[in-house]
Amino acid sequence: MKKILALLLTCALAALLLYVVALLPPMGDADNPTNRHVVPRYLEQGEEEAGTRNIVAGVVLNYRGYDTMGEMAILSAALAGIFAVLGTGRKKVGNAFIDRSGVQFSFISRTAAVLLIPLIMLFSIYVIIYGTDSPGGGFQGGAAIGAGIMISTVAFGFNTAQNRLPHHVRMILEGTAISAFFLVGSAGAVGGGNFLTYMLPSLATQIQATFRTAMLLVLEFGIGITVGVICTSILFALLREEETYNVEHAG
Amino acid sequence: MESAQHFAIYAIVTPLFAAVLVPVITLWKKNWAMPLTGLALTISLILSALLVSPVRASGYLSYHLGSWDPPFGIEIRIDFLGVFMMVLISAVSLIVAIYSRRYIAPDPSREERTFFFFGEEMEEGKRPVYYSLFLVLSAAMLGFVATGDIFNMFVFFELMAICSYALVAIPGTRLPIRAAIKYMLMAVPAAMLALLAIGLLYSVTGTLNMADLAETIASSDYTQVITVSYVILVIGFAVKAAIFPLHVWLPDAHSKAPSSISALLSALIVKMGIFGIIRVTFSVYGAYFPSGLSWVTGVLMWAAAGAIIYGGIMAIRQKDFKLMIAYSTVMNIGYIVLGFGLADVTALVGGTYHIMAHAAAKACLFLCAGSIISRSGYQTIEHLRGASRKMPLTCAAFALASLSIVGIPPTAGFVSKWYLVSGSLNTGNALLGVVVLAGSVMAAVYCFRVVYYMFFLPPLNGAWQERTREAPISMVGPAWVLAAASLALGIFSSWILPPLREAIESLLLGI
Amino acid sequence: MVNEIYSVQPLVAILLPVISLLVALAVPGNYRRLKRMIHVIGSLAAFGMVLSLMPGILDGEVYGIELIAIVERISIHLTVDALGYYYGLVLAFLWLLATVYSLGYIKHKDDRYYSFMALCNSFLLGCAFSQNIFTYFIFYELMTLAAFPLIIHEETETARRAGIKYLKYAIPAGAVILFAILLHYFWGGGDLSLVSLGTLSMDTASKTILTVIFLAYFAGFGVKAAIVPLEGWVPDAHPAAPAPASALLSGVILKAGAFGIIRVVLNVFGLSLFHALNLWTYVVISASITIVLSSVRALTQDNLKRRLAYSSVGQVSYILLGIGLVSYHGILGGIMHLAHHALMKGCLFLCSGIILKKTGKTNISEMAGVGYQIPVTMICFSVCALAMMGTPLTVGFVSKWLLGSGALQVDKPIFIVVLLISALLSAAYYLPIIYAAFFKRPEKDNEDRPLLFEGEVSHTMLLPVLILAVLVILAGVWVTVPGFPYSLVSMVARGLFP
Amino acid sequence: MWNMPVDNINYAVAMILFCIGFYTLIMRSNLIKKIIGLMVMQVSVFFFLVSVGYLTGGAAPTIIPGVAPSPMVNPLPQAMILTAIVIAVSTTALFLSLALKFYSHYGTVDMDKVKEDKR
Repeated sequence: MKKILALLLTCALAALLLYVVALLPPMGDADNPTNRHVVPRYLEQGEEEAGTRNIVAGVVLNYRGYDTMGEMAILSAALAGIFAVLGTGRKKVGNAFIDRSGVQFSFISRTAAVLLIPLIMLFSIYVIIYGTDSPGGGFQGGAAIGAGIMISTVAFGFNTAQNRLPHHVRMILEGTAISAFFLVGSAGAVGGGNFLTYMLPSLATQIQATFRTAMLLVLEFGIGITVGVICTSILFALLREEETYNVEHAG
Repeated sequence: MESAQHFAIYAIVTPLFAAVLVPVITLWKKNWAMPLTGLALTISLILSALLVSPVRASGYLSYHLGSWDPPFGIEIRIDFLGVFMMVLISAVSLIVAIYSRRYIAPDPSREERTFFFFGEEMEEGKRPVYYSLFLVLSAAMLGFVATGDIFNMFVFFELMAICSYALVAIPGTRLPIRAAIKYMLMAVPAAMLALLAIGLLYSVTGTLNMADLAETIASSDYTQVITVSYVILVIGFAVKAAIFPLHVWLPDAHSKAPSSISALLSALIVKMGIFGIIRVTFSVYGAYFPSGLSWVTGVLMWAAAGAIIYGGIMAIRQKDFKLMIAYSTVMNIGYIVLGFGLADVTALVGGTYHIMAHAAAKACLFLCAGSIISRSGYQTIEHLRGASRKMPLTCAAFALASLSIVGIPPTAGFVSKWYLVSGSLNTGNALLGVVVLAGSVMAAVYCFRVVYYMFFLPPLNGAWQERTREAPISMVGPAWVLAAASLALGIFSSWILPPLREAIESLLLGI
Repeated sequence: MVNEIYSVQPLVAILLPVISLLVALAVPGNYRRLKRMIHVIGSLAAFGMVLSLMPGILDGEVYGIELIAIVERISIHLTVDALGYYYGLVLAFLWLLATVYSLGYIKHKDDRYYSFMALCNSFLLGCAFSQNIFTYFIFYELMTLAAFPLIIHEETETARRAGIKYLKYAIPAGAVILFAILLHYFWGGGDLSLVSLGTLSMDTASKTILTVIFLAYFAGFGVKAAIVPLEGWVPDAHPAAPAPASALLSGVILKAGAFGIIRVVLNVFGLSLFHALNLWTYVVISASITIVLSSVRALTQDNLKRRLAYSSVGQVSYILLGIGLVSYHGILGGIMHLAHHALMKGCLFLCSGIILKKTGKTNISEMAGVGYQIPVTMICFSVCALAMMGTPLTVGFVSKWLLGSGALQVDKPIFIVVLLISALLSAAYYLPIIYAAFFKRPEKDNEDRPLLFEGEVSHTMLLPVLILAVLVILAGVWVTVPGFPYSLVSMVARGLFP
Repeated sequence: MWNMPVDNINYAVAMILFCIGFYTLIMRSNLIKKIIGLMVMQVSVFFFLVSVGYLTGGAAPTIIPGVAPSPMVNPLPQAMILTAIVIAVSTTALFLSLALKFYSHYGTVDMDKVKEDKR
């Protein structure tokens, strides 16, 4: 019965959506409303207006920077939510951290990690710095940072990684992006523009562009650090829950 | 004035920034979390309150983020309805935050017995997390009502949603987890639907700014696509608003969450869904309203009637205290949606006024329930017999707020019901007026039953014997503020109603 | 539209009991006598404030004050015209006596009792002084809720059940009234005032709509006014409540419903429309049925207060009957009966309280020779009982006479028959009480000595009874003394029939 | 304005994916599978948005100095997706942590198995 009902519901939804699809403007057509209305300005004046050759980064950080701030808030909220559900790990459950996470202390993995991690970090920083002018940016770089830390976790075990990057340090770092947005935005508001304005009328024209680049870099780094740290924290939280469960049940 | 334009954005980002600061500061100063929260919320309350007069002076207030003029950048666009909601949100959040202090962290020095959620205490490490999520939630709601960009609206909607899932689950015990999962299983697909609708809308208009959308839509040939996107969007919001057939998640989530969060959920978050519906209907699809979309409003109208009756009956049948209040929320959502569904100025004034009336009264009910449960451990209505002997102030606040829920004059609930019924008479649906009044009779049954148990019956044998004492002032005070508000909003409604009516008229007829 | 003189006196009169209540709550708990005194002073002050309006009212002035608007264009507006003043005077006076009486009667939980007495008092004054039906409804609803703790004051199981039954009747009634008001607001062009002679008219609404509005009002207020299918709560609530509370219930609170119907008939519909739509038939028929039925059922009751309650059900319908026969004397008699019945029935209930206190007897069959133990009380009781039957030289006779002549004015003599039947029946259920009290041998106590006079109850309980009994006779003999019902009601009636 | 399905084949696929995800979500009682269905829905929406932004023969929206500007695809949907992906990731992470807690409470991730549970 439930099956039938679900099937019917799904079919109804599918019918509705496909009906709409048939009515949508042809995909990739140059004179779709999407390509005619707002976007041309982004593409034509994006470079000098937003100060980024990578238009996507320009849209993300400059035209629609406010969205990105909300997005960062969502990341932090998700982390806080995971802490809310799984606990912050202040409460030690027996000898919770018997290490069961992944391959540990095998010579090969350690060596590989030692070789890889610096490169990964370097690459991620490169991605972040050049995010405004080439494909890449804070998210990608941050994800790379997170990946590096995960590798180290696999190689050296959970406890080591956690001791390298303890809870309070992560707590401080995970707010970087929001703080960056708050400060940069306030700088805009103080400098005579609106919140999140980078071309400050109060500044001399020749340093305006420089200032804007600086602000964009600050944001990119803030995003990168936050993303990396939050990936790590989520990983650690999930691992810890697993440990706790093993301790409680396997004894 | 020059600086006034920044008020809106700072009302939104101050709690957000404070949310980042709270966990950091509590690493060293354990008990600074609540003062910081209170401070941030006070600031945003003051800023939102300062917005009222400029907004009233010039119909709406528009703020271009990054000084990109719309539709290229994101615009914050606050009309009177928006500022009304902003003040409501920041005020209620502040009150609940003050309540939370002793609710989640009972003072051991006074050996208070505490049965925080269902007999478990909150793990201490979670307290900063609680406040942090609380602040993000308030910021998200403020941003949601303030924004003038539909994708930005979605972002804040999701932000709000994530915080509410997490806060429902924060006890970490079995039932809250299940309630949160149930909640997510309904709300996340709904959000995806909303995103899909926004995508559809974008694909035929090429813009995301609401005002711009309204113009583009008015002259667009993709009529069916736009209508379908409206329907999908409304479904997406309706799940969040727990409109009758989609209310399934609500009773669990509201009754299993910690009471302070239940208050926030009932008073504000479900209203956000309704506000979203109202906002998109009038600010985006205004050209299609009401002629093109009358059937949608009709469906909503009857769904609302169903919600009133169903919610009332279920609330009467409940044995669990908080579950009863939760079902009462289902019912009151029905009132608000009815105001929208009737698509009539008077009725919509009633509905929007009921947003505020219900926020004050229902938050008060949940806070009182929280005090009683956390201090005595009793959760069934049976056990509330004679509660007034041990906790007179809490019970009195409960009684006062329930007057407003029932709609006894001159409380705020009466005013909104008055407008709803006269609106339903205006549109010639006398039957719906009868439904509204029948609803308030049912409300009288379930509210006054509890009040009667509290005040006029002796305690159940053995109950209320142990050293239960009145909740501390920081928990009774907020409840009383809300109760007094639900009375004052009824008596002094003439201060709020005229501008509200103007705003509704400009929404409903001005487009 | 009457031009009213701005005056804060009505507002002050309404606020005084509340103020006294707040003061009394501020007093620490161990000064119980002081608390009670404050309450008495509060009701006394309210009565005095009402009295102070008397001269102006007798000169035909109208006092009023407009307070804040709750919903737009409809404000809480207090106005004292002759009719409202008349009701306010009666209730403030009876309330004062009942409060004094309570000093000796109420023993436990007196804080709650007096507080809700004061609240009820001020809400009822608000009903009496309301300028529009909206204000009336607000105070009416608040009064309905505030009366609940008085009914269940004894906190016995029966009292609780009676209280719940009361709410079961009263709250849906409130919803019905609200619906009526909204229809009235919608079809009457938004004018809810109660000062003109009729705000509704045929040209704004159709015949059916007007009839529906009237029937909704009639049913809604009829619950309080105890019209027959809706009177079920009365015979339970009265015996359950403490004596002063039940005196007020039947003396004043039942009248709030009747007063609402009077207002609706005279000021909302206006006599002409009321007559033109044949609405009067509903009123008189239900009233007559109520009168006869309740008198018959009163015969079968053995519990004294229950019998009195049934008698009140009938007596309140006299008022409606008087309104229903649209004639000068009818309306005069009906509205005057409001006060007369308040005096008589108040006295009777207070007496029943004294009987209970002194002899512990509630059933009439046990009351053999009570008159020997508490002669003064029983004499007052007998006076009022005779007045109830309509014996000449008492108030009961005046109102019955006026009602009868009213029936003749519109030549409907059938209603005189109704009046006579009810008079006979009331004789049949009041005389046995008097007989048992005075002409049966008093019972013996365990030393086989007859129970005889050993001092009456405390003066605070005896005094109100005496005052009421004396007034029952005075107002029946010197009808036209200014300040007595006639002087006020005749103003109203002359206003209706110029 | 009925378009040939071939034009909007991406859209159609996205919608069908959406429905598949939806069906999985409501039919499976296993929590993890529900989450997978959810992710399918999310991805389908991203796919739809990215297709909306597509321009036939358009290059990536990055200006390379010294290269003549060619028509570029629409960057706005990409930015939206960037945001939406992060949102989806956060939601999924939270949901997974809830599922983990659920498992540690009940020892199963099957919703139907624990229907009756009154604290």
